[in-house]
Amino acid sequence: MQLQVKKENVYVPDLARLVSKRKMSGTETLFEFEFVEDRLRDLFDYRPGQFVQLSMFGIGEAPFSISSTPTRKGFIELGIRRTGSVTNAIHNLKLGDIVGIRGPYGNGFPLEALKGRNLLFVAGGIGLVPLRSLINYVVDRRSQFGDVTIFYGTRNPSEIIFKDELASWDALDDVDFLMTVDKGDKDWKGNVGVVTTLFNKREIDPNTVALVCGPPVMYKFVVDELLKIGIGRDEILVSLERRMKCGVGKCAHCQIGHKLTCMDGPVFSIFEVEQLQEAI
Amino acid sequence: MGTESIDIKHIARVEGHGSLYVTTKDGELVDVKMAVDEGARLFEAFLQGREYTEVPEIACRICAICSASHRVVSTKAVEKAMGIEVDQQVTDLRRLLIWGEYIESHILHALYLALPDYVGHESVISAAADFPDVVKIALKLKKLGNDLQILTGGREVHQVTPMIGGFSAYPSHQDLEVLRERLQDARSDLQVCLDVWAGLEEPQFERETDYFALRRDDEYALVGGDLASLSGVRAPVEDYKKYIGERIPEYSFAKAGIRDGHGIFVGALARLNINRDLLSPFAKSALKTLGIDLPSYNTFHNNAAQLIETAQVFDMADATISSLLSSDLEWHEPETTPKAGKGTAMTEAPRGSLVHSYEFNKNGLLKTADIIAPTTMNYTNMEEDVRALFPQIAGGSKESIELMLNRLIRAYDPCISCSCHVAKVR
Amino acid sequence: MGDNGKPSVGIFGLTGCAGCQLNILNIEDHLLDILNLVDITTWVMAKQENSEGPWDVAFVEGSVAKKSEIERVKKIREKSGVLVAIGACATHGGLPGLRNFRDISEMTQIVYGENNDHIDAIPIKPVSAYVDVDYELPGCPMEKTEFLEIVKSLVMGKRPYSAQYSVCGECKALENICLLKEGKFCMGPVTQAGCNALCPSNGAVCEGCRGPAPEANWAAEVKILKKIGATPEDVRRKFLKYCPSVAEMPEFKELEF
Amino acid sequence: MCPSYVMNQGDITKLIESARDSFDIFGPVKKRTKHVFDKIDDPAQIEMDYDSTILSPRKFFQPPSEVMMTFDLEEKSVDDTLENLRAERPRLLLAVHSCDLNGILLLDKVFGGEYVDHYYNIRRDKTTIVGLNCLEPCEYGFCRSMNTHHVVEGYDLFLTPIDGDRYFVQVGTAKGEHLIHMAENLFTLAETGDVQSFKNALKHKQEALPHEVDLEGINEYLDLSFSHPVWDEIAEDCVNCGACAMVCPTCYCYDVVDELDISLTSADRTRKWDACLFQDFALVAGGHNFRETPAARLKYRFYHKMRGFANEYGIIGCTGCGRCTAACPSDISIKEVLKRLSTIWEVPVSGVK
Ligand SMILES: Cc1cc2nc3c(=O)[nH]c(=O)nc-3n(C[C@H](O)[C@H](O)[C@H](O)COP(=O)(O)OP(=O)(O)OC[C@H]3O[C@@H](n4cnc5c(N)ncnc54)[C@H](O)[C@@H]3O)c2cc1C
Ligand code: SF4
Ligand code: SF4
Ligand code: SF4
Repeated sequence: MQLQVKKENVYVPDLARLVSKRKMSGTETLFEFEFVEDRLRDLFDYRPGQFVQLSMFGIGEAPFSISSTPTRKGFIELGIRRTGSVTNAIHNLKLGDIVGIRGPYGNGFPLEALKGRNLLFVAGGIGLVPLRSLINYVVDRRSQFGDVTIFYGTRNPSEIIFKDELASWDALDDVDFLMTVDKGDKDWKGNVGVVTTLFNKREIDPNTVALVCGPPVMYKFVVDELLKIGIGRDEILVSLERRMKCGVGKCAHCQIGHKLTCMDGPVFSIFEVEQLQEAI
Repeated sequence: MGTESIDIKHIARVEGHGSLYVTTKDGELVDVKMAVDEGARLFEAFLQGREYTEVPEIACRICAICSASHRVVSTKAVEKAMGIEVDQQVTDLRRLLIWGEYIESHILHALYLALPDYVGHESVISAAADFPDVVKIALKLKKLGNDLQILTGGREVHQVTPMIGGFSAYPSHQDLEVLRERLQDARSDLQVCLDVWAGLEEPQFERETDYFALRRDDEYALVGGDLASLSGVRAPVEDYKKYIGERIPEYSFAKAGIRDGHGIFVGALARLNINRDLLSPFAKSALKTLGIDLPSYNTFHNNAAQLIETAQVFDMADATISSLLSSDLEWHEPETTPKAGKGTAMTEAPRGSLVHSYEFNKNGLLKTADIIAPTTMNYTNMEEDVRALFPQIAGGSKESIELMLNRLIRAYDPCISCSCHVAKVR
Repeated sequence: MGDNGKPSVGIFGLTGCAGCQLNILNIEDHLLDILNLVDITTWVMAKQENSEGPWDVAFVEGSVAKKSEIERVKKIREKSGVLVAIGACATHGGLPGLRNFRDISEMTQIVYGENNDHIDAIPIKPVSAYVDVDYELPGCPMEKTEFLEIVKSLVMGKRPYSAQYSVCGECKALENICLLKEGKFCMGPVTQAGCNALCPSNGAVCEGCRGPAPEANWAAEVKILKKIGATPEDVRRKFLKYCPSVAEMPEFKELEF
Repeated sequence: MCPSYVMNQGDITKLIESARDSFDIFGPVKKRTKHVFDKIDDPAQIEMDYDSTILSPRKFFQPPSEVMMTFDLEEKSVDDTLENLRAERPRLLLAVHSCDLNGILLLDKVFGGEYVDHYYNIRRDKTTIVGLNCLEPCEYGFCRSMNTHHVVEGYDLFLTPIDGDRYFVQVGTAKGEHLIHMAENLFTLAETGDVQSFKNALKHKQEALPHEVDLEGINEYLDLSFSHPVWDEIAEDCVNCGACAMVCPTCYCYDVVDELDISLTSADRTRKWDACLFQDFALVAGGHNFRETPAARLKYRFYHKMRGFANEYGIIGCTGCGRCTAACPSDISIKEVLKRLSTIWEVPVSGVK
């Protein structure tokens, strides 16, 4: 499937405009962009799990997972954490400001293979950003999938993002949503404990595809739980993060062993990840 | 009235940190102290024990403004100590490096640091708004000087290519041609600067003193030659100590040059006075443009002298490039072996005479170093000039006195970072 | 901010040769552009009227070589938003730091004779030994390009680019013949890149003026130098020539020569 | 099939003269004690009999630093530099050895594929390559071990020295044929005797080039020695300087930086050679470094060359040109490392993690 909007120079970004900005936490904001060219708004199609390269002209370019779902067209949402030059500049954008976007890149989640399957989402912290795309996709096309369970954990209540949306997922009858924080505060009434503690609260069918995204430290523990349940290594999917300069398999920064995160990933099965020494 | 002091802490628009303390009583001058506030770096001491090959590299860090002069004169002193000869190509390249330094340094000093005073600005930065054209020309000329230094020395400050016995890399014929053309083109730019300067009014202040510079019979001496004075001294540079003494003012980190109890003057004006019969065509015409009669005893003429010398150097650079273009410029590795010995070399840095004198042991390790920089030599003379000028300006406001004193010191193009590691007291 | 909304800048010299300040003046092509971006309110070397601060950005040249400079650099730090140390003296102590390895009073005597009580010389240290430094532009002198990069970046709120590797990386990209392979004692392998391998490109060995590269493998460099004939003393001198501060680093103390 | 030709070795300078109006010409020239590929202004500069060059021909297709596009920060517009590249004069690259031709073929794969890199490909298309067969081994190379002493494509013309004074000229592409037409009088059709001489030359080559490393089982022994202490041992000598990556014909990774113009109204997006040996190569925001130790990075370079390429493109990513060995300040030799790894069979290996 060739989703890339065809153009001659793959490195040249298309212009996009910031249309809304929603602060999600102290360091994370959800940005909504639309392409300046009408044509692109319709043409730009993507798969959950893919990412774009966003240019802040004169500052730099960085990869971000698309957080919106292709089932809702016309705009792209990116949830971005303020960490360095590019992300700082993005946070300083005003509505209407112009950025560059190219993509989408990467394999994304294997939608065909997921159809009809039970899905377990496990998100840690900002890892929810890329998973949200697939979650909303599934919510919008709920009938195409089996059981849907979502585990979400953050370090503390102040780091919870997409609060409204979490509530809306929670409200759905056909989605089982659970969340936890490592450490609560005085107002926190929900679960306390790392995200793996949620596994004690639900019986997960071994015939499930698990979709995991979170900080590097989280993977190992979550994967152990999933393996215990009996989910196959090839049915545990993670999204990896690497330094990336081109997004299209040339600059070699995201190479892990013999795979390129940008081309062969960022979504990999745990089987592949374990084959790739030094992957996580 | 009563005792009053005029303290010019941090003399501005000079290189390095210097202060001037003037004490007056009832409008009369009582005391003048120029202090160098620069941290003592002790070059002559830590040079001891270093290898001869790295001595020039270390010694040129004494001062960035004259790094090329330090580098070349230090190299020559080492070569003299070890009896190392170099070929014409190497000599020419060194000369060209120095010419680059002259253009850069003289333009910097005359047009960036001194000129603002003449046009009522506090700096070239503020002057740039009112005189954008002159400032742009000055930038262009300065860059030309720097590019000459880069071409021959690898970098405009603290060159990297000069080595004992030669260079680690040579420029190409093509690069030299390009620079020669740029030098040609820049003549008109320099003429603009000369014309601008001719329209300025220099303060009238005359005080005859002992002018010292190099002198050679075949050319306007900037490198090579004997030590000479306007009063008729002529001696081999090895005898420098006979003529240039030093004292250590207890209020300063720097030593001060002295001869028979009074100051000496080195620098562009001294050179011009001493070598006035050897001016090149462009320098002669520059002299005419500026309308200065030589010898001149007006310290403020030192800046004009710098511009005249820039014209001189334009002609000399042209000749040196011709000489280089007629050689093969085939690079060869300079190979030298250390030897015990003593070597003294003297050159004219843009701001005045500069001496490096070394002694090495048989392994080529430095035993002793004696380095006298121009600002050191001028030090006593500056204080004497302040005394002499004071009565002339005493009637003015404190601000105007301060400004004039600043201008006087600046006229010397002092390099205060240079002066703080001067020779041994004898 | 300065009066005109531009960031205010102070340029200061401690003990040094003024080469880094001169190198700012040497940016002839862009000097006027720099003045468009920032407001230089203090610069004794180039201006008669100098403000007492505060400054958005302070550039400090030179090492701390006498007692009074400790106070001075602290004052500058207090009054500055961002402090940038420029040049080897400010970042690593610089070449005059060679004196740290000898007896100061003996050296003072050598230079100034008996009459030297007023000479206030302390062991030379980089600016960071006394105050927090936000950015360092190493090199003897600092690179003009790096100065421009930091000015632009600070005005734009961007992290200035700095190469995280050694001079060899640049040297090889420039297709130079490796001087170590010619038996010359080059410090390129362990020296912070950013000078565009200036010295090796000019046929001269890297003297290490930009200080250690990130994670520099010193032990390997020692081995290389000794293999081509350097004595332990040669190696020690090479390592410390421009960077006396290196002597204080634990990795250096553990190094076998 | 296009016929083969012969030409006099001395006529290479005439070929340069004839091609001059149509091309910018590059070839091996002397740089102090070594050779480099450089622009040939005077035909006499070319040195056909060279050992190897410091940098590989990669520099012609992916220069050490290049502006990819320029942003106008006020207008918010983007202008790429492909047009400028297209407008450049065609290039003629002379005397490229077999190992390097194989290197170029590998780069072709990297910069082609699903997303075509036009910067590389425009340059590549505009370059005519005249290959040169090596009949004698070079100082550091081990092409025969890597099977890169042969080329079947990648050249436009390919010269093999025969009979001491002539070249046997194979034509690889129509571009090569054009070049022949451009200097027709220098080439004559190869005759039976010439073909025999050509065969003799190849036979001589077979005998002269040593086969030093056994690649049999390389994938397995690399997989099995991933956690072997040998890597830490080699890393002790490695200064992580990246010289090996800079000179390598098949290293291609790059960094991208935006460089602001001093007026802050426009910026260039520039890419420059990077190296996986550098500390921040795999560093991401927040300070996590996926290859934190120098040893991990050194090892990665080997694995990417040997294993990564093989998986992705079906061939090993090392051409055995020996440049990395020539460039390494610590004299780390890739050939020796490979030899060493191949003997690790004999000592206990640690399994895949
Ligand atoms: C496939 C993918 C998806 C991502 N999705 C998101 C997301 O949805 N939200 C989010 O906040 N962040 C995401 N990241 C991380 C994000 O790219 C980095 O936070 C960002 O590059 C930091 O850039 P900076 O200039 O602000 O930081 P700096 O530290 O100043 O980075 C400088 C340069 O380093 C590189 N770099 C640094 N960190 C990373 C990194 N983690 N990954 C890749 N390159 C890096 C970039 O090329 C960047 O230009 C994703 C990364 C990848 C690879
Ligand atoms: S010459 Fe020096 S800097 Fe250049 S590659 Fe060799 S060791 Fe490195
Ligand atoms: S090559 Fe070395 S000595 Fe020369 S400027 Fe660079 S870091 Fe300094
Ligand atoms: S790894 Fe070394 S031998 Fe192999 S192609 Fe690269 S430079 Fe040549």
